[in-house]
Amino acid sequence: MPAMRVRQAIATAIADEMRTDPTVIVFGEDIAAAEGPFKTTEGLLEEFGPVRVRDTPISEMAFTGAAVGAATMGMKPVIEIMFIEFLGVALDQLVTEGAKMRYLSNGQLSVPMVVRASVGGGLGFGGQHSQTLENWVAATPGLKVLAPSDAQSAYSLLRAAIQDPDPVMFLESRVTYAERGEVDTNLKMEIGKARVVKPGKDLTIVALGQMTNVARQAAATSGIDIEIIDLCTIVPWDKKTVLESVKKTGRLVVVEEQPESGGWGSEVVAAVVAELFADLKTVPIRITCPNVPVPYNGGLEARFLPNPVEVNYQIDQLMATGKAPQPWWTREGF
Amino acid sequence: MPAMRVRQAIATAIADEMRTDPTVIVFGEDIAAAEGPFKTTEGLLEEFGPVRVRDTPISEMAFTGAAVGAATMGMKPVIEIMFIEFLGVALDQLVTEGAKMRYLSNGQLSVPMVVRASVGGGLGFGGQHSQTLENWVAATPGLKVLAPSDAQSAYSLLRAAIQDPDPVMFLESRVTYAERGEVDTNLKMEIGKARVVKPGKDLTIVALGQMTNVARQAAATSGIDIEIIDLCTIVPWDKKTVLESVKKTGRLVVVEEQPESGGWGSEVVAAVVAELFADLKTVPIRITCPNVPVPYNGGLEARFLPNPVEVNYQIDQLMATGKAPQPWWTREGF
Amino acid sequence: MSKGLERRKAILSDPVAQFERAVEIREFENQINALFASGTIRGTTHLCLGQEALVIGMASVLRTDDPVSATYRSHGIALALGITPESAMGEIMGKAIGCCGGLGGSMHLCDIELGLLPTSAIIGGGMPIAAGAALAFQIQGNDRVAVALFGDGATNIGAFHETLNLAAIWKLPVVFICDNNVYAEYSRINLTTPIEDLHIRAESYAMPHFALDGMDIDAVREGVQSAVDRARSGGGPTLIEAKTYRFAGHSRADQALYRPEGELDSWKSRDPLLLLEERVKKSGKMTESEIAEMKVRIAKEIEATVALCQAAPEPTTKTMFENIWSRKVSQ
Amino acid sequence: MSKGLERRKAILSDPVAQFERAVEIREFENQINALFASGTIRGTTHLCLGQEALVIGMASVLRTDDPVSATYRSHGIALALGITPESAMGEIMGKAIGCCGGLGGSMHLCDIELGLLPTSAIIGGGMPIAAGAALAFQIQGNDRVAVALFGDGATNIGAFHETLNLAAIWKLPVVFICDNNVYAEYSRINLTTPIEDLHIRAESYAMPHFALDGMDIDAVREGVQSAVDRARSGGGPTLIEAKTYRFAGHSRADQALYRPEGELDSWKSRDPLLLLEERVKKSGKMTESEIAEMKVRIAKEIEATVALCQAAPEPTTKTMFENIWSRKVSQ
Ligand SMILES: Cc1ncc(C[n+]2csc(CCOP(=O)(O)OP(=O)(O)O)c2C)c(N)n1
Ligand SMILES: Cc1ncc(C[n+]2csc(CCOP(=O)(O)OP(=O)(O)O)c2C)c(N)n1
Ligand SMILES: [Mg+2]
Ligand SMILES: [Mg+2]
Repeated sequence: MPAMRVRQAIATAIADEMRTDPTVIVFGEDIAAAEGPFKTTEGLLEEFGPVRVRDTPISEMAFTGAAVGAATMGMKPVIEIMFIEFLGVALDQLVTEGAKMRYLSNGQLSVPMVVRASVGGGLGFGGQHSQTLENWVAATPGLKVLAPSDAQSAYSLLRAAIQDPDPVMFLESRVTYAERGEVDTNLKMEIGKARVVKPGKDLTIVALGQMTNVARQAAATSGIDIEIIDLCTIVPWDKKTVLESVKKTGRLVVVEEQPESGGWGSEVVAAVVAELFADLKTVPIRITCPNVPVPYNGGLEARFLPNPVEVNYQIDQLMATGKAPQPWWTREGF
Repeated sequence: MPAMRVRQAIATAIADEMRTDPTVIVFGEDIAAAEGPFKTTEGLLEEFGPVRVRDTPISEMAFTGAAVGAATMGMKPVIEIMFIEFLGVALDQLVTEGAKMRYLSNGQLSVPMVVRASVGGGLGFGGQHSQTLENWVAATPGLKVLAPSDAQSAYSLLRAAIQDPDPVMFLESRVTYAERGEVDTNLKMEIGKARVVKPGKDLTIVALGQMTNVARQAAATSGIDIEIIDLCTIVPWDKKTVLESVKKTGRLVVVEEQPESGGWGSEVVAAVVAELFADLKTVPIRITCPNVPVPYNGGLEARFLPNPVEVNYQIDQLMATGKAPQPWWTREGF
Repeated sequence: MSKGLERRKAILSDPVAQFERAVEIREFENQINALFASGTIRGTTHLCLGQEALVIGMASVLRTDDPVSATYRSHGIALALGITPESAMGEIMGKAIGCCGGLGGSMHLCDIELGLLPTSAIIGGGMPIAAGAALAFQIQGNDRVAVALFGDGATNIGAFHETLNLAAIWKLPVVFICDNNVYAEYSRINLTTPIEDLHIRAESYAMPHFALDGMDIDAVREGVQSAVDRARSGGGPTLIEAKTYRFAGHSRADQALYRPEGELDSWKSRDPLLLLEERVKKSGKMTESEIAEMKVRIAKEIEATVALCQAAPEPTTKTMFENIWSRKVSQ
Repeated sequence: MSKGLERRKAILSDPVAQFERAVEIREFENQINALFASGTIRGTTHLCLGQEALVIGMASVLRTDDPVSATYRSHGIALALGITPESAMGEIMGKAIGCCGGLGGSMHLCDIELGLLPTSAIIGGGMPIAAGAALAFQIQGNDRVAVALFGDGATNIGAFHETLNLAAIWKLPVVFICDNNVYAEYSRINLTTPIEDLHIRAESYAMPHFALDGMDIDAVREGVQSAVDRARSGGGPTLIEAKTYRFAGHSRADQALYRPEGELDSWKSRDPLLLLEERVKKSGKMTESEIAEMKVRIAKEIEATVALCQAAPEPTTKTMFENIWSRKVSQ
């Protein structure tokens, strides 16, 4: 099994799909000749040529909509929104047009397209280039939302996304692009299925994207036997796997790279509570970012993001007191 | 106390603020001469003239951003996004620029502006004109999100929103525009404070917008003594009032006009569980719309929306079994 | 051949059929107007009265595999492309026989066999989609052409600008048709943009452009044909501005009291129905009495359509859970 | 008077001070480049090398109460407007002394006293905001003018189109300055739009427009002054296209290998620093040796700024919870 960086796993997944399926096309800003600012489309122009691999003008609305249109006419566009924030100028085409097109055509049309976007903090890109913003695309029936956490899931989920007959939003943790991991190119991952990345019996952590690594690091030094679920798909998320795990462990901790307000983890908590109210040994909790924009300063950005130390603190407190601990910013009086 | 329609309460609130504060200006599509498609700006052009009350081109991005810019230079713009869906072409200016401007100016600038938008289903406007979409603006530190449910709250909250020194998103349930209610123009309502619109001791319903009415109707025919909290502010929501109520009743039901996936109510459930895990008598549940676009057909749209019959069914089941009932679409096998 | 395809074929070159279709659209819209006014239909509606020549002219020079993205002002273009009155009216009434199964409504008509993409209720929403369809054809190497039909007001929204630039730099086989009916909702175009001839905006993208008389079907056919020919032969996109006029208000509730005096009358003197009628009369293809009979026949047909649609069944609850995704994913 | 205001005043009419400021910007950017290259500063950065004449020329004809909305390519415009090197570099290093308290970073500089609105990292993001500022001035009835500075690539985004139309129809006192530095990231402008002279896009809004030589400070001053005068006197907006060139890569990592051979050299022969130096020499205001001394002095000052900023304290954790809202709301 080759080890590759996440960014290479992404480029490889696209290339493998392009080789198998001539309808797959790729476009976005500076993704062709320049191979993307994060090199996630390396080699594609060279192998597949300028008809299938195209640079666009800075026109997210137009090219996201162009993907919708091309998808209805038999192509499978894989487009890149360089930073998820740029979807703020193009949301309409993905959410109000693309995702509803099957419904509003009474099933006459499918819209097989993938919108890739880099997300997340940790690299010092500041308040307008560091968010995850899953909330923008949540509550969009018709749209699937995926988030890989390592090279293997980037590869396998992206192939699944491209093969999917419907629009998929694919959120890539920018911090992970440079991380290496082994990739089995024959391993299939299914949309809507979470991965248990570490088994454990005392407590379940649900995470995704770069928070999966944070959870791993926390678990590695924890005294508790933690099971980690990498959610992989945010919509529709894998209730079954999560419920089975929490049924076993009796404890749930969600680790989210989102402000406390508006984060996806609330839904996991609410659904788990609805099903397993009587089985829970301790109160399910969320570990999130505070309700502030992402700060630029390195030290502050590191504090802003959930990290292994805080995760372990929260878990230890939870185990010790049985109560939901305060987040660090409340403890410290901010 | 005069009785007025919600749409009149809105126009009156704006007019009252314009009279007191010469920096308040109003713009949007067809809101001046035509007084808005829902007549929510009736009389404003006549009284305040075309400098302060303006029609815009169909350019939501430009005029939302113009509100941000004018707000930084001493004005208080109140703008209208006719249907919340149109924010999909302008989200950037509200969420990525306006809401972060105070932070990214290190406190040198404030952005006192109000973005009004009509929301919700029930009038047969179809899949692209019937959603509530609070999720688009959730997870936006710096932005307050309000949702009145009747004439009084429309009036008082809108005045509070206009007086607020920061950007406020103001979500108006379209269905309520024509509803009448008494309005005490001296009654102040505070941003971030919920209203207990009906006291009760056995179960707490948290709702907002037109769902507050649904909750009232349900409570009126229920055998259970229900307390209804009209949340009024979605961000930052009034945890204190909700917790006090649930502490008393021991039971929480959230009624949301949102798809199950991505709705704001999960956060209320998660937060209540975190604080009151030990005090809950039954599992907290959510009553939502199914994960489908809003259907046009009148019968289907009525089923799509949470309604008093379903609310009472869910509550009765909850009381009888102590378990979270299935939503109707699961019960009926869809 | 389906009924829709037959209907489409009928108007390709026959002036009588074109006139008939215009009468049908007029009658259809008047009935819809009455049904909304009486509260029989809920929601909102946007009529195409006065713009029949444009939609029929367009439809008569397009192939059925040339997809059209249009707007909430959808009835006229749908009927022109061949959708049957039952299919359109059924949809507007929210019935299962409607082209969108009753889930879409007046603003969301669709018939892929006839080239009608789901109409969008978002201003500018359909434009990038047409460009994307054209991109598909370019890559597939076929000679299909995509068309975007949108209003004058839509030329002020960002999607217009971005799409024209994208189509121009990629030389996409797409035709942009701006239906300049003078008003966007209750605003006359001069109140929202300082230029009069909207088609000159194509200069910003080095794109060919021209205006045409949208009341005159022959002008429409000639103009659209030339742009379609250019697109089909690899010459790239064109922006066409069709000068038309909206005879009715913007939507259901609108009385259009904001019009300058005389404006409506002056445009009505060039009512496309009058011009189409003259055209068939002049060419000797129909006599006065044939015309009168035809009008009565069509009025009856549309009345029958109303009855048929009113009696038609509502969609089942199940349908609202279909067509979210192509395959059901357990949630 | 604050240091920033003094610095601003200095460049208003004095060619020596203008030249000095250009040298300062050049030196500043080179140091920043080195600090990023060595990993001393994290995140990303966008340098203004080669575009000094444009930003200084602009700043020298604006009033401090004329707000400017600019982009992530922010250092040059910030220094030109008068921000001190410590304030800008401190911010870029994320230090508490930075103009945004270390919370913004290289892409988010701001100093309201000097008229610098928070720079936006979203393409086109600052344009509607400038129009809105101008709207405020129009309503307030004062004679302030707002300015939007943006790149060539930004002329392809929807916000550009919508904002120019809105400014035109409302006749807002705003000046749009497109810094056409030939590239948007790694794409030469001809690859993303079919026109060469971007300023002609103003025709779509009946807005006055022209191009100017952005390497020549006098051309910049004259052009911007004329547009500002028009705006200040109620004549409405103008679109200016300044022809410049980006001497460095797009951002930190970019080696700019995509440039056609000779292009950089040919533009460098008109390096604004050379032109500014010639200007002061020709006018007899500075001798060769004075110039050499000045360069050494500024280099030392910027070195000292680096040291000062490196030694400066980090922001406290508390600061990241301030300035979310004007008043704290309990959550
Ligand atoms: C993005 C967006 N903004 C606003 C609206 C509300 N709206 C519906 S129709 C309309 C007027 C459109 O005018 P025009 O483009 O001229 O088309 P016409 O209705 O005349 O056919 C407006 C503003 C919308 N549907 N979408
Ligand atoms: C909406 C949006 N899309 C894409 C980007 C990524 N991006 C940052 S700079 C840039 C190029 C901008 O080029 P130009 O406008 O010419 O300005 P320059 O960098 O040359 O000053 C792009 C595409 C962005 N910041 N915002
Ligand atoms: Mg119009
Ligand atoms: Mg550039």
